[in-house]
Amino acid sequence: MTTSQNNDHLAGDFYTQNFAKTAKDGNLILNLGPQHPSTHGVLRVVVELDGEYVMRAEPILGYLHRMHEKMAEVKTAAQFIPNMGRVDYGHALGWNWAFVGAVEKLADIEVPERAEYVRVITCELNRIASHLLWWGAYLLDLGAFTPIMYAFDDREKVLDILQIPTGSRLTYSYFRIGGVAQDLNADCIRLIRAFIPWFRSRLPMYKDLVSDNIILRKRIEGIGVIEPDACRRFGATGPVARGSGINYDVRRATPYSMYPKLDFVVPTSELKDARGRYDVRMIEMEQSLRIIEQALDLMPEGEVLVKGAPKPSWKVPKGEAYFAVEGARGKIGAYVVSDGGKNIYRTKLRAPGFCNLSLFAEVSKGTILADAVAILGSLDLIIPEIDR
Amino acid sequence: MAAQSLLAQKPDVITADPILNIGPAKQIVDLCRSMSLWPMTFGLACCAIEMMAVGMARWDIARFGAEVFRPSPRQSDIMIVAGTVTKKMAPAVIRLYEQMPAPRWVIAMGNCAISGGPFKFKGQYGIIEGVDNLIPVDVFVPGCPPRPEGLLEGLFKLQEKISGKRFWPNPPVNGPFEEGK
Amino acid sequence: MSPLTLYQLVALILLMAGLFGISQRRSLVGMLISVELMLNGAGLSIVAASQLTPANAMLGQLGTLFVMGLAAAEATLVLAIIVVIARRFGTTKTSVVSTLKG
Amino acid sequence: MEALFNGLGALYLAKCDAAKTGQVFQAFLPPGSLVRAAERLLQDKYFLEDICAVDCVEGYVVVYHFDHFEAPGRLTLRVLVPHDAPTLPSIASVFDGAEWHERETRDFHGVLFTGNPNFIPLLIDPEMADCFPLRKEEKARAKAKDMLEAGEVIFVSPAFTLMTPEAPTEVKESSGDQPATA
Amino acid sequence: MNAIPAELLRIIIGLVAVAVSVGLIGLVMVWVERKVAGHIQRRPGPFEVGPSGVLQPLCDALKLVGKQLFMPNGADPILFWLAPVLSFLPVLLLFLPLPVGDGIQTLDVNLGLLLILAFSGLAVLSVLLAGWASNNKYGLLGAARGVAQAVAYEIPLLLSVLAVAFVSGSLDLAQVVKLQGTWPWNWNIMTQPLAFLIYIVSALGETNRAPFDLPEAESELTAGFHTEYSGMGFGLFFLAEYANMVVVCSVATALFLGGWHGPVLPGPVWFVLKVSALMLLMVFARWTYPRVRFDQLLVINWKWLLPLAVANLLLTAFFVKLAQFA
Amino acid sequence: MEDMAKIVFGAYALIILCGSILAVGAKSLVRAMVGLIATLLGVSGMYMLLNAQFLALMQILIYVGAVCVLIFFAIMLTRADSGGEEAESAPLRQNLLALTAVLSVGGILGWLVLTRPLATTGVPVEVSIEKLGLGLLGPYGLAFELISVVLLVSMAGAVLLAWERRNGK
Amino acid sequence: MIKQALNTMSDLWSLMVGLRVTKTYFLEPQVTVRYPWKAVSNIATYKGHLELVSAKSPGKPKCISCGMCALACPSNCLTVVKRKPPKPTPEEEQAMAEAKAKGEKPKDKTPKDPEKFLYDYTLCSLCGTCMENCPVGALAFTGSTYLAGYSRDDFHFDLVQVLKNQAGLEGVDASVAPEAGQSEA
Repeated sequence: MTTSQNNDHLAGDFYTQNFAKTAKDGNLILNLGPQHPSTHGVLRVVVELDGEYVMRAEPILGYLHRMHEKMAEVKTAAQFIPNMGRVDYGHALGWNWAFVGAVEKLADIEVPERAEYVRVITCELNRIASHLLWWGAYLLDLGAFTPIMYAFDDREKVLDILQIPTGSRLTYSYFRIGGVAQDLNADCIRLIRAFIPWFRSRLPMYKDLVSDNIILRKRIEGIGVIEPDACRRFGATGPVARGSGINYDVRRATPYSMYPKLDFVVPTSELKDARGRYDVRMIEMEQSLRIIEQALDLMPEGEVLVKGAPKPSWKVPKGEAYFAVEGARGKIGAYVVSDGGKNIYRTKLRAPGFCNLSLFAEVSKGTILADAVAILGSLDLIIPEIDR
Repeated sequence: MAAQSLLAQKPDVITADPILNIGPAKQIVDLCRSMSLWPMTFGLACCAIEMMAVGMARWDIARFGAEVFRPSPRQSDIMIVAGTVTKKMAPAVIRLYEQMPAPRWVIAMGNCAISGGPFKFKGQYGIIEGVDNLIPVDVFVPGCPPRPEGLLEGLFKLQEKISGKRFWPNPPVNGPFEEGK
Repeated sequence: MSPLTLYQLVALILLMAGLFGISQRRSLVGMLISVELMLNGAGLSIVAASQLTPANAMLGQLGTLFVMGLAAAEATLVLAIIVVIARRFGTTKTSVVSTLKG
Repeated sequence: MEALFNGLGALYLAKCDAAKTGQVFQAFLPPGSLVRAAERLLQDKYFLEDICAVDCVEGYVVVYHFDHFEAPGRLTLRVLVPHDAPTLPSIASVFDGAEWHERETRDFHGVLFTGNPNFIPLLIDPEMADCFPLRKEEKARAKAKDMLEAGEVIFVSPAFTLMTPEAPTEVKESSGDQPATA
Repeated sequence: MNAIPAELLRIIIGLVAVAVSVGLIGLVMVWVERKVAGHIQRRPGPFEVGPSGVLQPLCDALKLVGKQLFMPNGADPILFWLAPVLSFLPVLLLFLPLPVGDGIQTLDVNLGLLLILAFSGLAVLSVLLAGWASNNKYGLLGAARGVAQAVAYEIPLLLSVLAVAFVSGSLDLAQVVKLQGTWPWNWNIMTQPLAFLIYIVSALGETNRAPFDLPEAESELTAGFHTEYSGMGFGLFFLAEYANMVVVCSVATALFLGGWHGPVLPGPVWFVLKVSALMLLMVFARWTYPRVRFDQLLVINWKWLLPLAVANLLLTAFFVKLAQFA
Repeated sequence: MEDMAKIVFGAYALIILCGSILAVGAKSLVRAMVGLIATLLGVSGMYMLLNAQFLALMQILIYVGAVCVLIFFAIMLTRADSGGEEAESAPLRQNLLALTAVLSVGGILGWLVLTRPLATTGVPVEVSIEKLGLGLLGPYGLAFELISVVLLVSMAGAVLLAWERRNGK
Repeated sequence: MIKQALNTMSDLWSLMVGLRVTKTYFLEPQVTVRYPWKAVSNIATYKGHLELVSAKSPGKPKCISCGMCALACPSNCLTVVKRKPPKPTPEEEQAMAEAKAKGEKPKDKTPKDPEKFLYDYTLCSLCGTCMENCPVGALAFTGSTYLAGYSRDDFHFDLVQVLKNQAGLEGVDASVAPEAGQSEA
């Protein structure tokens, strides 16, 4: 918030006061956000600064709390799917999948094989788009302006492909309970096939432009070291955990869909720092390409939506189910509890970013403000997902 | 400041300096204003990504002089409210609007900002149903999220509002859509 | 009035201002500023005298240069002292800091 | 898996079908032994996935999901707290990540966690923090046993009736399986 | 006090000319920077306002003039508005001793170099004042950074300039240029490559250009020291930044790249060409690199630039003395 | 003195006067520093008039570029107490005493300056930088070295004094 | 020592490499699609807001006013206003009475197409649920993506009216038509 300090309405607000209670005298208390270029939207971080050193930081959430879990109670299962695209606009299909998968598990619905492949392909494409978005935005945080332009150029190619079956660019509501809304047409598959080698050829450019750049290396190496133990205590997953050397990927750990049939590597890094997370994400993009390539080859012909797929007025069977998928930011989980009504009784969405961000307070302690920004970026935040 | 109480009092719209509001001077300055709309780096939700996309190479809002995304409200001319405004965020939005120097404009981008969009339902407890309840909005760009073209169109509409003239052709009609060079 | 006298008067003004400041200011930084004023007055006076009289002009300029160097050194040290005092006493008001005496 | 809960006074232990519910094991615990259970889970290198509450007729069933990085398999801890005094000990001292989950649960359901280091509203504006949006109305509440998966019961405390299905034969069936699996 | 009026007249005329040209240069530079940035990023940049968007900066300037001027609560009004003026006015002075061509120079002083170095120090004060007076935490942090940075980078800058002064034996820019020849191998960059490098790096630091743009680091401090400035207050900072860039590049051209020397084309053209090339380099650097961290910035200065600059200076002195004896 | 120079002199004198008043009188220390800067610039202009360009530029380089920045830093670092302001103005008695002291010193010196004018050449001498340089390294080399040693020592002292140990860093 | 020096050199070289990349792109052709003059190639696959599909006769929607779409819509952005039965002419009234007397069910003469099909685009999340649940396929997405207006009421469409306007005004493109549509207010 760019306000003067005397009449800063945040200075007297509940969170700041609460935070300031334990602040040391003479330290500067600074509100980063809710509108701040480096907090990716509306995250707010209150930091206690001693000079440029962050003594303490407390993320404050809820500036984009959009009541998804409440809406899940109000809307029927099928009606809730569009929400999933809005929980995490970066990796919308992952969320689509988590929710749809949970309901399918609950109702014991078998998804056609082609639909599973379509899900894999689109989800991995979406993962690439998400990582590209992160890459560009992260470098923007670190002060490099051009990478985000290149990243978005490449991301547009992915979006163009995904637009064919889904019809939208960002907030997909593409998966249905029992399949997907639309098949990938020949045009789309042709584009995907063309995209894979093209995108592979782009990766060295990323390396040349910044990955190897000495300034970037100095900025992210050794910054924000997260020990595996901390990941465990905070429940961090995804690239954050893998960047700390934890070989945990839901696609491998509790295999779902067609992933067991696909050959890919789960990249991990022993560096444990921002660099490790950076590397993991860069390799993940390559691996996603591999997955897509194989899935395209293996994909059978057939239906993409199970016969008699649930309509909006469908009654969800009683019971509970937890389904998790590997999202771009980590483990996306959907826990559904149904009492047999049209609306799911209770839907709990496990947001990976939520857990990853809770690490921030611990990791940022004692760093320089600029490093805190670098750490925040390396956690890959999508605020709507965290606030839900 | 409760979000509720904020809803009641809409901030005044300060008009521009009187010196520059006379006759041809105003016309010229208005023209310049419409051609140099610096947005604030202010993204809320999904639409913010599309807002970023507009700044990126494929659409390049820079062509119309609006790529100078300023992080400080003091230096920006338009606020693109891109995303859901929650009740928690509302005071900040108003605050940011108040911090912008006149003349200032607001574009409500996306359905959430216009009316609450998909998050408007009976019993909702967290969002503001339309940012025009908080601050005066000049241009509305619907969509969920709107395509970048939509936001550009919104920008043109705003330019039209400021300068009284549309400078660019109307959107392409059914014509051959070609990737331009 | 000869130009030299005028210059000397200006230097005198600086001296007086500095003197007034140093005796009236309540904080160390304010006093530092006043000292700088006085040093400047001295410098101006020396240079004017050496430039406008048959005396060795070079000597005057060099002297002033040395004064500047000293001023820089003094400012550095005083700054450090002020920072230490501020850290220890939480203020740079002379009235508070004078407990040093006892 | 059961060994984990030795001496914790668990009320209900059951194996679950992972293919059907996504959970491997579930346990109902008394609130008092929650922290000790969490400590053991941390020692066993489990990580906390999430905490959520389900508003049932009998009270709030607070559900803790744990998973394991090396040996995946979801473990569910459940605690029942009454509607009128929804208080639980916080496990934030064990699993630091729980702090936010607990605050979120407070925001949504009004379940209080004693011992949480920073127990202030997380997602909801502090000024309207007492709205507890996910609390259900009396008549909209459903019974816990109708929704929660009973699983393959390993142990059930006699005093614990929440999950006991109406037909007692099922319990026998499940307990009959127990020696085979144990 | 000899012939001051004539000199003064010249300075006044020069100042006016410089003021006008600084404004123009600022506008042109804004356009160039945005265009180049656009092309690097595979987009046209400003394009629709005027042919190829040339009127864009003019529109921006007029718009900025027409903006409401804000002053934050609790700010010091005098200091708040003094800061942008103080950032802009000294830059005008810096343009005076620049030798654009043989004999084309507003102020021909034999201490031209010293004058530039002395007055460029004033820019720091404006940053400080701006950050202080705007009563904003980001502003204050930005100002503190700006000062530490500027003070640090001034030293290697001075030392590298001194090395050239040793070689040329003069602090008069025109004199330094005259001593160089037409062809690149006659330029000072051949004898002082290290000094040139140090100069360019510390010039980036001095002018707060990316990757050293820490006082206004967007991702950390929103807009740093000028966070609270709106309208023309901000415009002046903006203009001063570009004007500063021009000065720095011009000095580099005069010192290292043979100034107006060059085959075939007339002197001023060469001068402008060389300055543009350097500025293009600076623009490219800005749009290519991530921002360095603040402590790294100081480390670069104290651990690399300063020792190198000192070593270079000593070596230069040694060789110059050797040449004198030889 | 030519007319033009007189006008310029007057302008500089005015700047110095206003600046010094601001420097000692302003309540806000930052304003006082701005006053100091104005004074320094004025003095530098006077050096210019005295045909001591080198000195004038050094004045700006050292005083404005370095000393003032240091002072500003001092203000910023100690701002914790009273927001960088002179919290309360001095009591009247102290003001009066200060004024008396100043006036007495000023009176004596002023009387001396006015009544005992030195023989003046009227035209400032020009000293080339070479001469200055040779002077610095030749006859006054010792003083020069001393100054540099003093500077070094003071810098080291300052660092030592202000060093704050950050645990582990 | 030598290794360190080499490392330093390679570090510096990495900076040069970066510049080379930007230089390459500086000289490469641009990717920008100059929007008001040109549109991106794949705009056709993008789903804009809803429209009614016309039946055989232009201007008359296929819709049978069953209300499934409104029911299925997650965001309640559709309102289907059914037509009131037309006032029966005396002959018809007589025929009805006769039919009643015979014990036959009177034939519903009400036209199936909706009188109004109100669509609040500002609530829509473009999920396509309505289309999937439409029994007759009367709804479709438009390719219109260029909407912007000065009031939020600009986007409350009566899709029936829109369809009529489209049919009536030959050649007017879809993107302009909605603005001519009736607003809900």
